[in-house]
Amino acid sequence: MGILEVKNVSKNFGGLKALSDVNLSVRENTVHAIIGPNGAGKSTLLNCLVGKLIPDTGSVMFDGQSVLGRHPYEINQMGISRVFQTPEIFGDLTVLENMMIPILAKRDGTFELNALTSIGSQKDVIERAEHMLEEMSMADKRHFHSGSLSRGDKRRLEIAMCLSQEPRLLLLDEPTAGMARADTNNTIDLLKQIKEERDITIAIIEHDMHVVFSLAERITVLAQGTPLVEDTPENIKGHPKVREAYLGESA
Amino acid sequence: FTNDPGSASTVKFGFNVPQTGPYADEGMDELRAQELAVEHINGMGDGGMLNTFSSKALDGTGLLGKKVEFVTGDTQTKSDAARASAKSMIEKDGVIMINGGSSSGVAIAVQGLCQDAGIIFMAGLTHSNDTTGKDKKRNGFRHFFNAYMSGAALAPVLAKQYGKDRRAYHLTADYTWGWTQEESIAAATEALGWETVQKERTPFGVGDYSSYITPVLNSGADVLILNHYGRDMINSINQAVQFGLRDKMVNGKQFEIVVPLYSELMAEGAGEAIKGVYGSMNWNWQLTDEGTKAFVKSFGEKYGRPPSNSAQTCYVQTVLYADAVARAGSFNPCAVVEALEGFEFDGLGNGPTLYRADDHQCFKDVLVMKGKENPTNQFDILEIVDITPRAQVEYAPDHPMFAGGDLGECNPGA
Amino acid sequence: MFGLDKKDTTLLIVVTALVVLAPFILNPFPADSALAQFNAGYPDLMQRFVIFGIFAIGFNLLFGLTGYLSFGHAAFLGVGSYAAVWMFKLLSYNVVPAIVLAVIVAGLFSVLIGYVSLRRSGIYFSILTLAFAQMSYNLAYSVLTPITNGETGLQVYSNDPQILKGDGPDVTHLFGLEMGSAYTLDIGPWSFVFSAGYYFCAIFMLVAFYLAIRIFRSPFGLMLRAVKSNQQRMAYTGLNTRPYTLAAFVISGMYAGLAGGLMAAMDPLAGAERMQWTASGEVVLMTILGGAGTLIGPVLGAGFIKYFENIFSKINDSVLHQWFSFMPDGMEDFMVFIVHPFIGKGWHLTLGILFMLVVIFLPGGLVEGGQRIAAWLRGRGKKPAGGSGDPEHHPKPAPHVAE
Amino acid sequence: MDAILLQILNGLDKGSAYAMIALGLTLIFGTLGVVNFAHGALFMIGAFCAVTLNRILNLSYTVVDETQKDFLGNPLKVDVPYVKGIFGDAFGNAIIDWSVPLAILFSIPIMLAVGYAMERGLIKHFYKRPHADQILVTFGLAIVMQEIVKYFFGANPIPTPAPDALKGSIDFGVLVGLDVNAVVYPAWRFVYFCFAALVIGGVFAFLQFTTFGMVVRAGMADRETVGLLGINIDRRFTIMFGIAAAVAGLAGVMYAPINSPNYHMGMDFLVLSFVVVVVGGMGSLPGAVAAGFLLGILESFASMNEVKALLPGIDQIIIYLVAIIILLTRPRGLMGRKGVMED
Amino acid sequence: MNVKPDFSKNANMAETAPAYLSVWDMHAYYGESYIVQGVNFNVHEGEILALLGRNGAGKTSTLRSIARIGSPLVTHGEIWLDHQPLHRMTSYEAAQAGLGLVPEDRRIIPGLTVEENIQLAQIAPPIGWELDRIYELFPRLGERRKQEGVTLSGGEQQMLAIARALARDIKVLLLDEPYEGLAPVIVDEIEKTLIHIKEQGMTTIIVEQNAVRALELADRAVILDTGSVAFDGSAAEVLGNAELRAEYLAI
Ligand SMILES: Nc1ncnc2c1ncn2[C@@H]1O[C@H](COP(=O)(O)OP(=O)(O)OP(=O)(O)O)[C@@H](O)[C@H]1O
Ligand SMILES: Nc1ncnc2c1ncn2[C@@H]1O[C@H](COP(=O)(O)OP(=O)(O)OP(=O)(O)O)[C@@H](O)[C@H]1O
Ligand SMILES: CC(C)C[C@H](N)C(=O)O
Ligand SMILES: [Mg+2]
Ligand SMILES: [Mg+2]
Repeated sequence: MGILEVKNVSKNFGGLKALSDVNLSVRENTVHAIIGPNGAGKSTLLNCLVGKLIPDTGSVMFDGQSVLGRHPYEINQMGISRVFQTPEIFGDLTVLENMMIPILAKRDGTFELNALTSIGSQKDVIERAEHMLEEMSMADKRHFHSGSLSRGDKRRLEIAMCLSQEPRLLLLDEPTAGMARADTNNTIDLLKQIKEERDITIAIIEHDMHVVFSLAERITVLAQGTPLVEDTPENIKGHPKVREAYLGESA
Repeated sequence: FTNDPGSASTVKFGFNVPQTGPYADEGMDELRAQELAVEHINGMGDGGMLNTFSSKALDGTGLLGKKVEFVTGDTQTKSDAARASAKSMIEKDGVIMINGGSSSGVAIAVQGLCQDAGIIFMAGLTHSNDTTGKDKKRNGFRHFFNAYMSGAALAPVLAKQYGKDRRAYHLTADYTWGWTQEESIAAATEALGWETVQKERTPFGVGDYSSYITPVLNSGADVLILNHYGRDMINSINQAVQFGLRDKMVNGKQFEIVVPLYSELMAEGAGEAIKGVYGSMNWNWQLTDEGTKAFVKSFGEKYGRPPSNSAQTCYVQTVLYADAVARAGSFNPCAVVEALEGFEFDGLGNGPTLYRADDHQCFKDVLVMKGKENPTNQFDILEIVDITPRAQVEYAPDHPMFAGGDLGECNPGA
Repeated sequence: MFGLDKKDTTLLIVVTALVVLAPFILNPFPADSALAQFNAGYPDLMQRFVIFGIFAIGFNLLFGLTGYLSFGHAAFLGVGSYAAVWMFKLLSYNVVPAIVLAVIVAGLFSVLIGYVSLRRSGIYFSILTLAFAQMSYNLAYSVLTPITNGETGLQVYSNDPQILKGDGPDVTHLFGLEMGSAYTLDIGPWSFVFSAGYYFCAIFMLVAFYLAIRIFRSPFGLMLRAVKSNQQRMAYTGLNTRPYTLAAFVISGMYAGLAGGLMAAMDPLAGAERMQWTASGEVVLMTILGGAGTLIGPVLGAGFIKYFENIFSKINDSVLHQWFSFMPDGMEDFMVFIVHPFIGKGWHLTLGILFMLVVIFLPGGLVEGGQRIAAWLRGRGKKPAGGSGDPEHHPKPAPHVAE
Repeated sequence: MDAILLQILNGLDKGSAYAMIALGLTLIFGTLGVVNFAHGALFMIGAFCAVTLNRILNLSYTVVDETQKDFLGNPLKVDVPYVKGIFGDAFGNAIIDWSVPLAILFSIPIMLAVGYAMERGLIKHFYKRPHADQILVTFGLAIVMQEIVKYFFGANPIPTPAPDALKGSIDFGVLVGLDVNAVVYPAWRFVYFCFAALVIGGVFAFLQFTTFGMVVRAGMADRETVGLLGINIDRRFTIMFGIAAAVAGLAGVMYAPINSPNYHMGMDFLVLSFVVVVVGGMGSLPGAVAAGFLLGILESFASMNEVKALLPGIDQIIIYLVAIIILLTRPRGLMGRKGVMED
Repeated sequence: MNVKPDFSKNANMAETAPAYLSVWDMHAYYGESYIVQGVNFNVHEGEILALLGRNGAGKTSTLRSIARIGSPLVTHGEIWLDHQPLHRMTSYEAAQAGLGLVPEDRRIIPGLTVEENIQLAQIAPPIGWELDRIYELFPRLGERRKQEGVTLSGGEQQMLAIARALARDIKVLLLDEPYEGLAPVIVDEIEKTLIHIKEQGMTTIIVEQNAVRALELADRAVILDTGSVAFDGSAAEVLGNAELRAEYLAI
């Protein structure tokens, strides 16, 4: 039994079958990559996991509990965090404030009316936020207005925000897209480190094969809304169908 | 007492009128008249109605040796704003009296305030029975006539013109003035044999009355009574005419429209729609008594137009207040109240007039007016049909339409 | 101090000083000078300043922090006023129960409206709140007349029960301290009025302001700003935005209710027009004019608008003639003619023009004006420090050369 | 039956006014994304175009008539309009009589100019500013426009009659076989409805059958990218604004005989037109028009005595009640576009 | 390098390879932040230039400055495209003068269908490829032509953004991270397309994090570091210079 069990999930948009009968099982404490051509339905699948979309059929179980029909915030509180394909951060707030919000959410839950304590007094939260920024080597930008970060930085911030929640399942939708090579490598290292240190499962969508093959322990290839194969990285690399439909000659 | 001018060389009046909002034009005319009155009290200009006024206590040297000054404020035709403006006049400018207030809601609100603050309130354009009925106050006085008087004056003329067998439909502005006017007119006409088919309330300032007018068409009524004023009345009568009401024959009779409370400015705004429509007024510049002539001349020369009945009311109230102070020899509100209560006078355009002590309501003749069929100029829009003698519009102080209130004690304030 | 950092403490102290000394500050001109017209230090207007200040501070807690623009906030103020006047009618003229009930009723009413309206965002939310408030207004004006006394406004009549009145005063009071009582201090030609009612309201205003600072600086405040910034991210971070927005809405509704209750406590009459959209619009304008999302801005905006409404509307031609009387006659008339359209009945025109000037030249509202003046003053004292952040990549801009 | 027919007719003309005002507003608000509190003022200015033309046509020279006296007893001065002098009595009178329809032509250039000046001079700088700033500046502008009109025309409504030929009423009852006089409807209101249909149709044709509408919508969603595609979006925004101002103005011109224009009439319509636009759905022209007619007709029905007897006070709140119901059942109003003014 | 080039026609005639697009001493600000700090480079007609650098180096800002977007605000410098002074133009004028920018976050217009997004590019002159030709290159877009552009998958959106540029008859194509989020096969496709349009004489500037890929494609490379040019030379030179790569590109 995996920590995440997706069974027979289908999703249509009008006449378009974005997902049809997807089955996926992610084992606890592994890095599971989902790859596939553009428009294969990878992001759609992720959307079904976090409550952004409700699948037409099928079931999604996380740690033995169904996530379907729950609000996104409930799903997050169950321990699933997600990094989006285009960065979703609090653009009006500073980098440090961005960092504090997930930490507060983790500490206080979905709602807490702590209107009369001062943020400055939340030493533990600030410390932790600063620590995360260090780890992402963004500490020097902590007082920047996050909306004016370059895109690579926004993405790193978002990853840091998700990691700070110590989720049990981390969903990454192209986390290193647009990131400089050096930072991509740092991110790979960070993810590896986190996976080792903590009890965390990662599902990652990536088109950058360097990232995929450095991290993934299992890979699912999705094409036209259905899983084509699921296997180890080595086997996927050599899979002719995958090469043809997705990787091309250059990989 | 509040705002005692003491040994100061001047004394301040407060003129609180609508300078913005639907009655702004009336407010402007009131201001003009009040300014004129102050001028006359201070001995400038031609003296206007001071020359014809039966009391000669005012001699054109100001008031008790003090020069009269005034401040103005904007009521915005809202109770809250009017009270704010009045309060600032009292607290900041130190006025000894407040004159003005169009719309009965505002007048009642400000009257209550003046009572509490301990100054005199001379209510301006307020026609609701409540102002000197259930909301009357010892410190407040009203020179203007009221809804009951309109009914009493109008009904006989209507009966004469339109017969005793009529079915009336009321459209009524949904506030104190509308309610009391509806009640008064309905009672007066029913007493003469008319039947009231329906009474409909319309919100203040709706603009488009068509949806209230269409039901009239098939209601079997043959008279429409518009208990509206100002902009509302202009809109409702125009729309009633557009819907062909005045060309209609119902129950074998010509359909008619009545506007119980008229004003010149309103008539000007309504244009052709008011031709031949009956209504009542407190005063009109076409009267021929000496007071009126003096006032029209004085006002007309200064402002290039005849005064409206709003102007006359506010002028007269300013003069009456000043006269009462002069006669009492004191600015103390209680002395003024005493001087005004039961005061009888003449020469201010309305003929012999009584300030009744029981409710502070003035009693005088009431005019019944009709929209002129063939106006010759811009100001010649209404004609006087009947001057209803005072006796006919009088009522007992405890008349049920005025019951429930209590003048209370006079309050001189701190 | 009080759990505030240094900057906020300074702000609070400055505001407190201003509020306490308002009778002096607002009456800078000798009582009989020509400029006495511009004095605003009389009880009614001072009370309005602080009461509308409370209203605007509360509104800003919702709008400034969450970005939800309510166009129906006056409804809560109106409901608060009605509740307070009913307390006067039923119990006594003591203001305490009136104000307590005003806040509670406004709070409950805002739970109701907020719960429904917050199901939508953006302009749809604004129109929902507008619709609720207009409904309340129209009903208060018509079918609810038995409760509201319609257009005349709800008043206390001498035959009302007032079961706790005993032989207490016939005016609003705080355990015997009459709200209308005032002490006048004459110093030479100056005259300063200290009104019990004003200081009563001022205390509430300071508390309201202090609480607003605390909320702004709290984790809750941070969450509200996050709501404004990105609701999607919030939800995927495990936060339920709805209770946050609802809490902000209700707190801000209670502020409005408090303002309404205080209004009734100062002047025991509640008119329906307090709930009309124009009244809701006014608080929106106050907040934006002062600077939405800033702490002190709403208060400044409220003061600005109320000052114009109450001071400019009272300047008439005879006052103008007085001012310009030193000039030769022709000149005097000319000046009066020029200024005439902007004062008295033209005060709206002046206000309209000022609205436009402020938004055009001070995008951050009056607060930005203040900041610019402060920066200018400081700039004259010492040279500005280098730009913020990393000096390598963000040095001060070079003077514009081309274009 | 006849009562219902009458209310439908009645709702149609009210709906026409709402729809036309909302149409103009939705071009500025739903399409350009500017919360334009001055839109009511544009409507008002349109109405005053009619008043002004009427006044111009009535410009007169004075003849002293010794046989009559004025109110101060001096000989009466009688005004004779120049147009009568120039064109002779009959034709001159006809011109004056038809001043409102003539004002349509008069108002179009004026409204376009007002719209142009407003957009270039002010609104242009506010596209990127927060809605709150837009509210403040347009509200300020609205007040200024109102006060200027009030300064010149006074606060009281100014009667501006329809041409005599269109003043009467039409008996629709007879047309559908009901009794004479059962369903009488003012001719001018019917003209107004037809005129509205024409204007609405024209605007639709322009925006639907050309790419103009699409470009403006795109520019509204993302000016920067549209600029990168070589499109001068500013110019199109200006044109759009001009059209919106003209539509509002035309709605006002023709409304003048229905309700005598006064300086405040725009504010009276303002809130309602925002409600109509939002109920119709942000960014949707058909939505705004449909909501305009829907609310107009419902309002008309709600004020029937039978309905009021059942639900007292319903006539006062029907519009807001319906707005709430619609907005709660349909997240973006009747036909709103996603993402327009939702945050 | 800091000598102002002479743009008069005669002078160009004298040179062997006249600069087609020339950026001279360009400075630009986001508000107070000084971001583009004196950038100089030339691109010759028909050439592909790779513009490289780390996250936040100012690549995007440079492209936006050239495209005259207004943010960042160019305060100094000259930009010439084929003898036209771009620095005196607004963004739409620059676009009409032949500049085409594919922005980094794709900027698909919400509310418009795929086809409308392309049509939008064909309103102002000069008009380029026809719809059919575009759909031939990107059949995926043809299939989705009636779908709202923003609901496309990330990769599909990238295709649409490039399609929009091709729909205009441009002289210089500025590509900001065109490969981001694309499946390897599609990257191959697009690369082929770029080569194809280069063969037809298109001049291109490409910003790309996948530096190696970009360098293999490009003729020349410019490396930016904190807002100014750190290297300007041939692409091969960068590929061959390990030190350079390590310092500025971390590869
Ligand atoms: N809201 C929507 N409405 C209609 N179609 C949609 C919607 N969302 C996604 N699609 C379509 O569903 C398909 C799958 O999209 P999805 O975003 O899941 O792809 P993906 O695998 O993440 O691709 P990429 O790698 O390019 O991001 C695409 O063809 C897309 O156009
Ligand atoms: N709107 C903005 N306001 C203020 N600063 C900005 C803004 N946009 C970008 N910056 C800053 O400008 C610098 C350069 O950003 P730019 O986007 O040009 O970098 P880039 O080289 O394209 O990086 P990336 O590879 O991450 O896309 C960064 O430090 C960034 O924080
Ligand atoms: C202005 C007044 C004469 C009439 C007004 N409607 C009132 O309330 O009394
Ligand atoms: Mg995707
Ligand atoms: Mg970039």
